[in-house]
Amino acid sequence: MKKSALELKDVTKVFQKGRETVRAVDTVNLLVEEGELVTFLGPSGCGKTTTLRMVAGFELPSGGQITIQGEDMTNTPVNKRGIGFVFQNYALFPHMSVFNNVAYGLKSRGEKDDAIRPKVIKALLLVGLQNTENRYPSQLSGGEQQRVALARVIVMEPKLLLMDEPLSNLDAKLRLHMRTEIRKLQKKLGITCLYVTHDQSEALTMADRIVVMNKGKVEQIGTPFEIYSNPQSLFVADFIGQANIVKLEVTAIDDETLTASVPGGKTYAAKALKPDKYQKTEVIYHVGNNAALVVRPESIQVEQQSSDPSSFPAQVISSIFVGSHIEYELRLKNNTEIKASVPYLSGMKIFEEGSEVYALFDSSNSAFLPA
Amino acid sequence: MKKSALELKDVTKVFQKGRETVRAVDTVNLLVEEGELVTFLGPSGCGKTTTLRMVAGFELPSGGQITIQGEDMTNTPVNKRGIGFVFQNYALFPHMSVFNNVAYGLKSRGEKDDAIRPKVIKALLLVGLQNTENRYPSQLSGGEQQRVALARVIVMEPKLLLMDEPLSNLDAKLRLHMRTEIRKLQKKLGITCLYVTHDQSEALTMADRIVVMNKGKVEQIGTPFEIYSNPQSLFVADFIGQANIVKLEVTAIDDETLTASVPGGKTYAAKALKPDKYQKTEVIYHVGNNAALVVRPESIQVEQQSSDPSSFPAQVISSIFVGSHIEYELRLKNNTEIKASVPYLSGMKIFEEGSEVYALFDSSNSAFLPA
Amino acid sequence: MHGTMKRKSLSKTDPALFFALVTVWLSFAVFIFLPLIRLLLTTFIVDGALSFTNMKKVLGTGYNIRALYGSLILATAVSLSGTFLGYLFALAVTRTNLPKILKTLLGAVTILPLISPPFTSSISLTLALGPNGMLLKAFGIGDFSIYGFLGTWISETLTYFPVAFMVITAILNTMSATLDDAALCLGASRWRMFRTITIPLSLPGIGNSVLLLFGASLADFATPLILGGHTFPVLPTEAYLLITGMFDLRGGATLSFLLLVPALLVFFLQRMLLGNKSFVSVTGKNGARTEFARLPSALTAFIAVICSFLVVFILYLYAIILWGSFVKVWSVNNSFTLDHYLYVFKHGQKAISDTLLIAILSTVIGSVLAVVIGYVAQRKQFVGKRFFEFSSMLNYALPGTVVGIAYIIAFNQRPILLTGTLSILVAAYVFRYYATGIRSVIASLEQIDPALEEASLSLGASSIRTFTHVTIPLIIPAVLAGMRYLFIHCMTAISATIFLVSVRWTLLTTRILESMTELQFSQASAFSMVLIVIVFIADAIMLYLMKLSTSKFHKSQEISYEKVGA
Amino acid sequence: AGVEEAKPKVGGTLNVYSIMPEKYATKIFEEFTKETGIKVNFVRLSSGEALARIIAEKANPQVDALWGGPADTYEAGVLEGVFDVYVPSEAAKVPTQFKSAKGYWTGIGVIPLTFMSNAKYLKEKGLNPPTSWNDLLDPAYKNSLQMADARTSGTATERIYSLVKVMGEDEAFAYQKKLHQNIQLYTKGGAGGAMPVATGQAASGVFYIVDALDIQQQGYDLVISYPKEGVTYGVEASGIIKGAKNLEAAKALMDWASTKRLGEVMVANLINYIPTRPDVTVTNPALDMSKVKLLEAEVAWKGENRTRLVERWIAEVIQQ
Ligand SMILES: Nc1ncnc2c1ncn2[C@@H]1O[C@H](COP(=O)(O)OP(=O)(O)OP(=O)(O)O)[C@@H](O)[C@H]1O
Ligand SMILES: Nc1ncnc2c1ncn2[C@@H]1O[C@H](COP(=O)(O)OP(=O)(O)OP(=O)(O)O)[C@@H](O)[C@H]1O
Ligand SMILES: [Mg+2]
Ligand SMILES: [Mg+2]
Repeated sequence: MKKSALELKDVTKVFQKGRETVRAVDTVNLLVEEGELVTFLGPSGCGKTTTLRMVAGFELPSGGQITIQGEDMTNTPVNKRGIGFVFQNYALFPHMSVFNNVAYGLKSRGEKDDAIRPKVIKALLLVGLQNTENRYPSQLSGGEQQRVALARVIVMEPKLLLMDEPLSNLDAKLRLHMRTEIRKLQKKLGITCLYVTHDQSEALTMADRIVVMNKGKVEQIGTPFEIYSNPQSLFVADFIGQANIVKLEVTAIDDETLTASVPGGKTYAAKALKPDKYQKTEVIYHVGNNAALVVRPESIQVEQQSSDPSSFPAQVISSIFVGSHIEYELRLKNNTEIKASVPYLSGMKIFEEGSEVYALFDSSNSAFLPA
Repeated sequence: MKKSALELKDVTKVFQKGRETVRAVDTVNLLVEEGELVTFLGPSGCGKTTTLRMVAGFELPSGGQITIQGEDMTNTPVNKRGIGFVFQNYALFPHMSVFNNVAYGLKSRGEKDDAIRPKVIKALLLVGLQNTENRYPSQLSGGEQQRVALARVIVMEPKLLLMDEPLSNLDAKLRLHMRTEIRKLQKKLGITCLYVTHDQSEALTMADRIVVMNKGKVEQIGTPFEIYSNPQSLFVADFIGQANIVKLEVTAIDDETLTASVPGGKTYAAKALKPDKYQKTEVIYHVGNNAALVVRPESIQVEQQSSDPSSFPAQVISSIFVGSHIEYELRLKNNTEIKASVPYLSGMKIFEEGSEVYALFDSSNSAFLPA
Repeated sequence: MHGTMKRKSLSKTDPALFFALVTVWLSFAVFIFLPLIRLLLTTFIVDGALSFTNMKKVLGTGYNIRALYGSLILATAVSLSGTFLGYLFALAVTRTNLPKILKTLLGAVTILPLISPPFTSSISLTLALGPNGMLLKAFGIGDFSIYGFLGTWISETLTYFPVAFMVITAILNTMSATLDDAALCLGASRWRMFRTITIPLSLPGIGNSVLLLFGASLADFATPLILGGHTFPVLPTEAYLLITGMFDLRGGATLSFLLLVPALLVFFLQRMLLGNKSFVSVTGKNGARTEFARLPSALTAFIAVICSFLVVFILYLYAIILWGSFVKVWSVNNSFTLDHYLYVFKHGQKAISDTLLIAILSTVIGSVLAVVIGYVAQRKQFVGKRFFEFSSMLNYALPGTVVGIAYIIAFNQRPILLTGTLSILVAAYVFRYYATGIRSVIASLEQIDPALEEASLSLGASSIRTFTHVTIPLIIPAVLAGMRYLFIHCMTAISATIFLVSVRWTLLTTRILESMTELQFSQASAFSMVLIVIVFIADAIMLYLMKLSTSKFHKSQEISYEKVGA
Repeated sequence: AGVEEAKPKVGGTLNVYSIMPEKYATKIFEEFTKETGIKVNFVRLSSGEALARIIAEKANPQVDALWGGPADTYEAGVLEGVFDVYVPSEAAKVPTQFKSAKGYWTGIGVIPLTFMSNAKYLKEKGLNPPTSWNDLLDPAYKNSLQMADARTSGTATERIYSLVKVMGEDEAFAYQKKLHQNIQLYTKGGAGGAMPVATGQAASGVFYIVDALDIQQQGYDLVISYPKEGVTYGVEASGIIKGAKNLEAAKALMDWASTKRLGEVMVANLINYIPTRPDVTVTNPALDMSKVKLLEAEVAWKGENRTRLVERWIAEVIQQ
């Protein structure tokens, strides 16, 4: 069995400012295994950075306990924790050249100059910053600075690596490249990693597990697949991959499947999810009440005519062509607006604003959640 | 005819630092019409920020000329140019509360307190930051700070708005929301807008035109559609939407179509592009030489068997399931690695590592460029 | 259309800068160059012809060469030791978790030596450490001579380390704490963090403090005069002696001009070492608000020991003065009396009110000038910038006596007839002691990201508004440090003003000097105590006003969402 | 009383640099104002500073008269052309050695040099108060004499004049070189060493009688003694600045200063100068010069030799 590298128990952080109180992090529980990469996803201001800062020891939790490698860390100084931290605002040393910024940690560790140079150069190469080692941070572009911040930490090969949006200022190509490089390195060295990102595809592709936070609380923890296909709350469903949420009246309940009436159509059946937070015995769906149907834009087909009884008649509000796809905004008969993302195949018909169409939901990729 | 809001003529910026010279911006030419939104795309460090800074007047060009609203701007002080600038690193005033940060410009303009208050609140609401007016920047999360920076400029309703990655630290949902809000506002007020982003979908959806930069030079200027479907260089093709580039030997040249031999297959024909930089009469393709076939991952189908003579036999290197799609890495017979992104339909077969497959390129979505 | 190329003129692109430059250059011309040139002419024009015989004469004597070396050694030693002590005190105040009240006390004790005119502290220093000194007796130390290099060095260090303290405190306060976090997180020990982050980032403060102390020590003639003895000559003292003792103004001026060489050297050395590095740690992209990391415990202990020792020593010296001001006859008749204070209030009233008026005027004018000059020199690009910066320091680096005489020569004739007026005193103070303000403003600005000012400009704020609403609030600690220093110096300085006080305007320090000359140690002590009290009150008021103005700036805005219909 | 009748009140104001300590000058000018109605504004400066200022202000004099200070300062000023000739009404009654031959300045007081020692110090070391210049060479005084610096202080130059008069110039410098071994500090002002001697930091020093008496009268345990070989004395002078803006008032001051009245005021206020008018009765026995060997040193001689002697002192004594 793998050792637990990090454990958060009821960790809470309250900021006090005059009369105002901000509950930035609220009873967060998390267990990270050694070598695992856990990404934090959540809206801006939901407490991701604060959580990371507490793990690093920059911030003292207002409550709860943080255990690293089985040890209570409360008394361990920051510099003895063997942690790497990529700051959201970089925190590069302005008075040091790029080289010295990256070499800083190695020097602190007492490594020899001979040993340091190749490591630094390698790290800079990894982030695509050859030939800048003599520049100062103020002479770098935003993305270059961010890469130096990354290189500075990567070169240390820390046991526990905390990264706060480390790739946010990089272009898509470079970001993709860095993603794989980070992942490779992390796997090779068995680094445990907490990774904050706003890029969902980054979270989904890189993570062993994803923590979805909202307003200081953890909404769901799970593998990318679980999170994506089995959201435990409407928030997660909505936040991750932009699901459409359609409230429908329940007409029948059957073991794991739920049937609801389609406005302007017949009925629609899909599996009914039961989030962990509900008791096993609790009844959460009721015939005659609403349930929320969650369906991803990619799981919707848009057709001119449809004989499928469970298809949703709709009107096109807008259609945008984005290269590989057509993004539709549709209005269902019950006035719910939904989005559909249809892969564009050449010669395909693009429906115009105002057209009356049918939306076909892929029932194997849609599910009900309590409304 | 619309008035030109901004014109860059041979604008160049050279940074000198000791012996080192950095050509950050190299003879850039650009004409922006009033009310147009132009996005800048390009790899990290390609000169986007520097270009914007020169337009704003923070930096003096080493060469060339910048004209705003038909006037040479050299003699106009920054504060008289009526521009708004969203800084890549926010540049919030650390000693002022959020409210005062946002109110700053209005106050400078001499507006009355009564008039300022509702405007500020409206702007904060727009960026989703109600109830933070009394906080200081250091008490905000990264994304919150970025939104303050945005609100601070939006509230001014400037004639020319320069935004340097204004949404980079926001979550996908909020970013989408902000995109539309910015676009709405910009259209409503007829604001001319230069917009730097690393998010290609942002660039493609928001922009009237896109400027693709590389190493200080402009690679291509065009509408999103032009840029995406008609890249003028391999760099653009590769950079935008991640095209696959396959070098093939030309077997026949015909007016606008080019035929090349497929390794392990037969031949493949697609239209041959002629970038603007070449003279009309110049011959750029030669039978027997290589040409570069550009094809987007979404325009590739992966099949177990194919009778299509122009299909490319390949081997699967990796396959990743990313929710709505399957991302394949394939190796062609000539060892070129390509990526294919296949929409996932439920029940679809996912090929495993090592499988021998056929890649079908959509010929209407692929084209040749000079190698 | 004109065929000529459009030339951008500063008056158009940046009218505020243009105006500021013109004003400042004009003031330099009148209050720095004019007196200096007049003095140069007096010195080197003999009978209408250029002559360097003076130069040859004063440089011909080995004693003056020794004095040059003495000056250099002393200035170097004082600038290093003073900066070192100032740094330790600044660390104590900004990086330790001492109770706030203790920090305030520390700050107050620290400015004591600055407040008293050099001779009072020198006297109590000799009473303590001089021949048969009380402290020496108490510790049974016999053969120790305070006269010479050692005494001068100790006394000047004591007098000037508060300057270092003020400049460096301002820097340490504005530094970004996230960088501490980053360093620790990269595995640096607290020592290493201190060595590689804290110290280098405070280099602008250290550099400017060294520059200031070097200049101050270079120009100080009073301390060596009392404590230097004949074994340790220094240039300003020799110059003073030449002028006032040998009535040789030319010789004295020549010696003083010699002082400009090392001053210039240090100025450019400092520029060279700090010039092209970036120390920007205050940016518009804020890390989380975080505390500065603690210092290594050994260092904290060291700081505690040194600071307590110094504080006790300073308090002891001033206790002597305090005691002296309350006894009938010092060490003869030690009965308590208020006579000396009565005397001070009876005969010193005019001096007190004159001094206060002059100090307040000078502080206001000087601070404004210092901030403008510091800002322009650090932030703006224009032709002759280095020369501009150095010019502003000229009066500071020259011995006060020389400046005083130059002022008399320059301003005793039409068209600028100022001798005997308030203005000449104010001008002398302003252009001499605003240097601290300039240097600490420059040091502070080096930490602040220019993007903040760009942001303000791009939001339509004029460069003046940017200056007052963004720049000033960000560098307020530095401005405050400069103001306090200026005020204190206006209250206490003597060297230049000895030539500028007139029958109409008299100063507290000249009264103290007079009491000393009249062998009225107790009266001098009483005057000194009154001076100290006044400075403390003024200092408190200044701090309070500053808090008031910044808190008004920071006043939170109450907002009702309902009203806007949100 | 006859004086007052002879000189009617003039009125107006007078601006003065005073080298005489402020506490003395205040009292004297108060009396002067009372008798003449002329208001006196003054600043006290050391002799060197005063002269430097007067020279620097030559083009536009800020004061009308210089008050007090050694006569050789005046002689130096005469060379710079900053003084005006004025022979006060009763100048004839002032002995010639106490006034400028050409009328640039008039003496207002005489002050001989004296030794002043700390009584406690002498007792601890078992020493007698010095009564000869050579007594000061005693190694018992090693590093414990404070004396004025010749470059700034009239007291110090006076000391050199005395020594030259006593033993001849070369001998005098040989003596001073030896004396230098015992010197703890050369002070800037003539009285600079008085306080250290009074508080026991230093053992002894050479001072003008006026300073010695002043500190002794404060109650310090000090012994004043004279060398048997003799001492010279300084003449405190007064003079009018060339270009004085209140010439009449300045003349009135000079006139008043040459009368007996000034001497009486000084005696009455314990201002320890020996008045230049021989007809003033001195009450303080310490100012009774009958047992002291006073050596004559003409002011003109002093003026001519001052710079040379000081430079020699710097070269041979200080820099040895
Ligand atoms: N002051 C400077 N001195 C030297 N080089 C500089 C300076 N400022 C920027 N550069 C260089 O100029 C180039 C362009 O920088 P710029 O900031 O414009 O890039 P960018 O396109 O905004 O990149 P990013 O997307 O990473 O923000 C970079 O290579 C950068 O290193
Ligand atoms: N010092 C502070 N005082 C008061 N509130 C604070 C402070 N620091 C952070 N906050 C608040 O705590 C909440 C969480 O902040 P945090 O920085 O952890 O967010 P985040 O998830 O990292 O957001 P982002 O994605 O925007 O960076 C935010 O609402 C923020 O405003
Ligand atoms: Mg964050
Ligand atoms: Mg940039």
